Amino acid sequence: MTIHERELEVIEEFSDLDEWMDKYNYLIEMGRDIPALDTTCKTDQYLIQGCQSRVWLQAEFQSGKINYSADSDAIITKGIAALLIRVLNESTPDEILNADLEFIDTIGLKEHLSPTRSNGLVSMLKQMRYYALAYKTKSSN
Amino acid sequence: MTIHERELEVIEEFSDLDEWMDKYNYLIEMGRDIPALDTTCKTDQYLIQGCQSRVWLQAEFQSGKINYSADSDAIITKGIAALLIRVLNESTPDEILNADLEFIDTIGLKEHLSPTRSNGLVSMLKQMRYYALAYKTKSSN
Amino acid sequence: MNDFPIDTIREDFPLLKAQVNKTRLVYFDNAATTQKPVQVIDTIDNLYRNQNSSIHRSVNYLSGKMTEAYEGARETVRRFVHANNSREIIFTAGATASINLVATSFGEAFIEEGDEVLVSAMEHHSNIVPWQLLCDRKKARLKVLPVNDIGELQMDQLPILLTERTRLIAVTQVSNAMGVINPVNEIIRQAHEKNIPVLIDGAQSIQHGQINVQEMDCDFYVFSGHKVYGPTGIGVLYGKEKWLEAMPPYQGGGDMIDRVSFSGTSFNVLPFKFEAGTTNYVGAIALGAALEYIEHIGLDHIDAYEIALNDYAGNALRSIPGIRIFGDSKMKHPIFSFLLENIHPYDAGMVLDKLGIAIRTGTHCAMPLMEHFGIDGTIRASMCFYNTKEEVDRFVEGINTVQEMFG
Amino acid sequence: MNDFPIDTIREDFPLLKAQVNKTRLVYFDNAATTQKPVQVIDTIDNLYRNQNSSIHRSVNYLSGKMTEAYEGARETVRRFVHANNSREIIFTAGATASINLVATSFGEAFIEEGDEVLVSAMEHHSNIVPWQLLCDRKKARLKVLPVNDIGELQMDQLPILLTERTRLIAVTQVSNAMGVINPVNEIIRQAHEKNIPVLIDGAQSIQHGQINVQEMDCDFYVFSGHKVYGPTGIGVLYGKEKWLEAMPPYQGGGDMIDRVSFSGTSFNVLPFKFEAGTTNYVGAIALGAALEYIEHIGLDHIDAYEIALNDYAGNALRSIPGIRIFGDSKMKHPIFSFLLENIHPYDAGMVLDKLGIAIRTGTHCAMPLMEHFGIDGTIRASMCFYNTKEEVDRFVEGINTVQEMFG
Ligand SMILES: Cc1ncc(COP(=O)(O)O)c(C=O)c1O
Ligand SMILES: Cc1ncc(COP(=O)(O)O)c(C=O)c1O
Repeated sequence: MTIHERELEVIEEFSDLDEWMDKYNYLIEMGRDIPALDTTCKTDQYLIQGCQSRVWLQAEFQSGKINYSADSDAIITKGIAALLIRVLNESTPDEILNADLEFIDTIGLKEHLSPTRSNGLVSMLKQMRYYALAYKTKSSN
Repeated sequence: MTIHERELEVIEEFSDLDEWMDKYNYLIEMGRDIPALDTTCKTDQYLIQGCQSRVWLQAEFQSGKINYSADSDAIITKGIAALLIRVLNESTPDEILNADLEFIDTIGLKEHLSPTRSNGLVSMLKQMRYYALAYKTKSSN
Repeated sequence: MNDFPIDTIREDFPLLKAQVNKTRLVYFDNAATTQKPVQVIDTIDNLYRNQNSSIHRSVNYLSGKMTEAYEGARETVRRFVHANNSREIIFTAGATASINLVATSFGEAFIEEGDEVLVSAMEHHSNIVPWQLLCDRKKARLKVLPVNDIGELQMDQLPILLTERTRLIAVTQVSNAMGVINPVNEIIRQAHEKNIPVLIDGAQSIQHGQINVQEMDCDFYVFSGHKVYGPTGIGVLYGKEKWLEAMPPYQGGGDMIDRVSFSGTSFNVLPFKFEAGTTNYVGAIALGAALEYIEHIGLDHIDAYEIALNDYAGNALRSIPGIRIFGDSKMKHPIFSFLLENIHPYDAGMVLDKLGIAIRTGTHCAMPLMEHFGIDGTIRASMCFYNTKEEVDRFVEGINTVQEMFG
Repeated sequence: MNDFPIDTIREDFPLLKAQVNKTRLVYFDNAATTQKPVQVIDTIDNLYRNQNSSIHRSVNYLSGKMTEAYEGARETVRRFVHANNSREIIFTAGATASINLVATSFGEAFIEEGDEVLVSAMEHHSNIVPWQLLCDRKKARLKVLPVNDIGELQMDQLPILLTERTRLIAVTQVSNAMGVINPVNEIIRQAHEKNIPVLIDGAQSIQHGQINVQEMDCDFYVFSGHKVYGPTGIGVLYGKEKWLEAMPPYQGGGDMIDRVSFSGTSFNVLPFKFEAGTTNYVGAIALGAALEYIEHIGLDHIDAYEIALNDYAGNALRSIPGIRIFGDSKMKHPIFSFLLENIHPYDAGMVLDKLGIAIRTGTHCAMPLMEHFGIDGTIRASMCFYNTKEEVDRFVEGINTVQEMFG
């Protein structure tokens, strides 16, 4: 599946969730489902600035593809991270850098995470793109 | 004439002046009528703080009575000083300290000199009372 | 609690009718900022529509009116805090600006290398960082009065911490993070025995009852307008005249001078010496209107109502399973900081927000206090006299929902 | 001048309809403070009624909205002054506060004993006294660029005054006392050749046309909200990022920190590093509304209209017998400072006030400039784009009356 196809999948799943409560519950489940980061990885090096809860994000590069893993002490934040990871994982740096990620607007994630909070979302995305850029530069050297 | 009688006189004179223009012209004339202070007296010692134009005030004490003289570089201010002098001159310190000077409100002097300006009026009066107090203390020693 | 005209009062605050996420807002973030009664909002509106003119220096009619209103507001503040005279009332941009003024100006005059400034462990960052910056500049030492397990000052440590090098104590009257009320009278008494002046951070006490700076005998008292139902951008520094006279000016500019020339400048008298530039005169007058508004309701009534609300909310919260309340002291205002077992405050805050309940999560600008408790932050609900038992009930229900969602 | 929709514009400013002493007010004190359009007044009203909540730190919906609006206002300011990025835009309490921030913080980092700061002889006290206080603290020297007979800077003196000890030039773009426009581009060019940064006091330029800090290449630019049709208690400091990064924090408090602990505190990134405590967020958003309002009218239109008004008023005034105009330069905005032969400005001001004409008399916070001209003060009439030729006519009539009364 491409990033775009996974986006469509997420949009599809969210379309059934009318109430904010359902959306939150969905995020909570997503957050519970992804594996916790090893405590040794929860270091300042992986900490993302600009979130109201602590978020750690890691990325691995194998066979030309990136795999992210993330954790947060707040479960909704972790759910958001999980969602981003689900859409972006197993992609090449270029695919990640070129993705427009319209699903974020479509499913109303930003709107449901009021501005100060969506900063966290924005910071996570930014960090994910940084990783992609770093690996792209690295692999083209 | 007592202070009170002179107040009534001033009130009487003002009662003919309906327009602010007439009142101002009256003050301008009063200002022109009193003798200018000698330049040697226009020193910081006699300068009154808190007026928007410079006002110098002097007082002499003779035979138990106070005589003020004043000058200002603004003619309306000088007129106000002249009015106060006219009412208060030739009085004992006690008479001055006990005067309630209702004429100021009655003729609408304060109202016609908006608040920042009436500060000048207030400062002049304060300084006149200071003199009276000083001479009273002196003469009772 | 029953004779308090709460319905009429709530009518005065337009924002209390706001809808968030299709439900009526419950505004429990009053320690951050308070809502404004129409009396304040209309004052601002009216000033800009009918009276706006720069104060103090103009000859014109409007300017005179505005000056009168501004100086009238100063007198209102003086009366409200019971200062001796209005020269002791300085308008600033807020509590933070007031504290910085004292830290810089008092610091300049009275703090030397090796001297000590004492703050408490529960201070707001605004009552810590200015002193840290001062101590850095002057090579002075910042000392800390610790708090105990329930968030009260460890008063037995005070006599030990007051040394002959202590030059100032800066302490809050009420903790913004927990609502705990400090025994400031006792602190001031002990300090004055050793001739040490005391600055009281009144940012969280001004809105909850009578303030009498003369009885308290504090040397400085600061607060923000926006936390006492007034506008943003305005605050107050009360200082005893003897200190303010002895302190050098803080900021330079228009209005704070007597004469300016390149060969030397002399400064204006109090309070103007500390009010450089065009002041926030509209803000000051609107703050005056806010204080008059709560005087009109009655400070004693407000206090009584808030005590009842504090008891009610405290009991309700304490009965929630898995809750841990910080600063559960007997002496407090209705500000509650707590954690729910296994639930991150941020998760709780997001859900409560969706339920229309505005609270705050995080460190509440009191990181050292959080460090003391060994935590990252709390959920804080802060109430005032326009809040109701019904709102507390909705809040408790909200917490139940949170617990169900994350349980 | 004729296609400018002056009638519609005047409708936007409620105060222009005020009556003073039973006549329609002529407001010619715009250099002191400007009037506010309903767009600004309503913004404030709406924020307090429907949206008020503390910014940046809360999780709740209103707070998020308010934060967005506040940061949106910062972006509006950035666009308006054409700054490179919004980290370079700091909200302060006003121009005076902005200058004091730079004097203290830049001064702390970059001014040492024996260094020099250059200001001009026509500066407002707010752009003199902070530098005097700094120079006193640091044993540095304040040098003065003189003005000529018609109130223009003596630019030929500039190269002589710029020495290797000059660390900063602080100069106004437009004289508040005379309206004279200074050749700031040329000053900045010469300064930068010698690597000297320049602070531009924009308190009197921001309201009169396009400002482009990048083209101008100034290092700092300051202004006040209340002089550009915005509210009191808010101002702006623009600073090049490289300077702001290198400068230590000014005031300490909430929001300007990253982490606070008693063992050491780290500071927040720009612009927050310089915004301690709860900012005047309502003021900032209303300032944004003011800037949007004049953008909407069109800065070029405003400029063209004001040039025409300046010409009209200049001609009318120059034809008055016995008038002496100070700063009668060709490069100026419609601010007029003058004296009438044998008439004290204060007397003139009092009579003009009674005629419903609000002007200012005195030194206009520019005593050194008055000293230069050897006078005590002037009568100042300062106009802006909502003033009209008819008002100028009434003003000239008023001066005739004054001359008759005191002639
Ligand atoms: C040129 C100039 N600089 C600085 C200021 C100070 O502005 P504010 O008083 O709003 O801080 C003014 C206004 O009074 C001014 O005209
Ligand atoms: C106890 C305390 N002190 C100081 C402050 C700072 O007030 P402001 O941010 O209004 O300057 C606050 C509010 O945030 C506070 O709660």
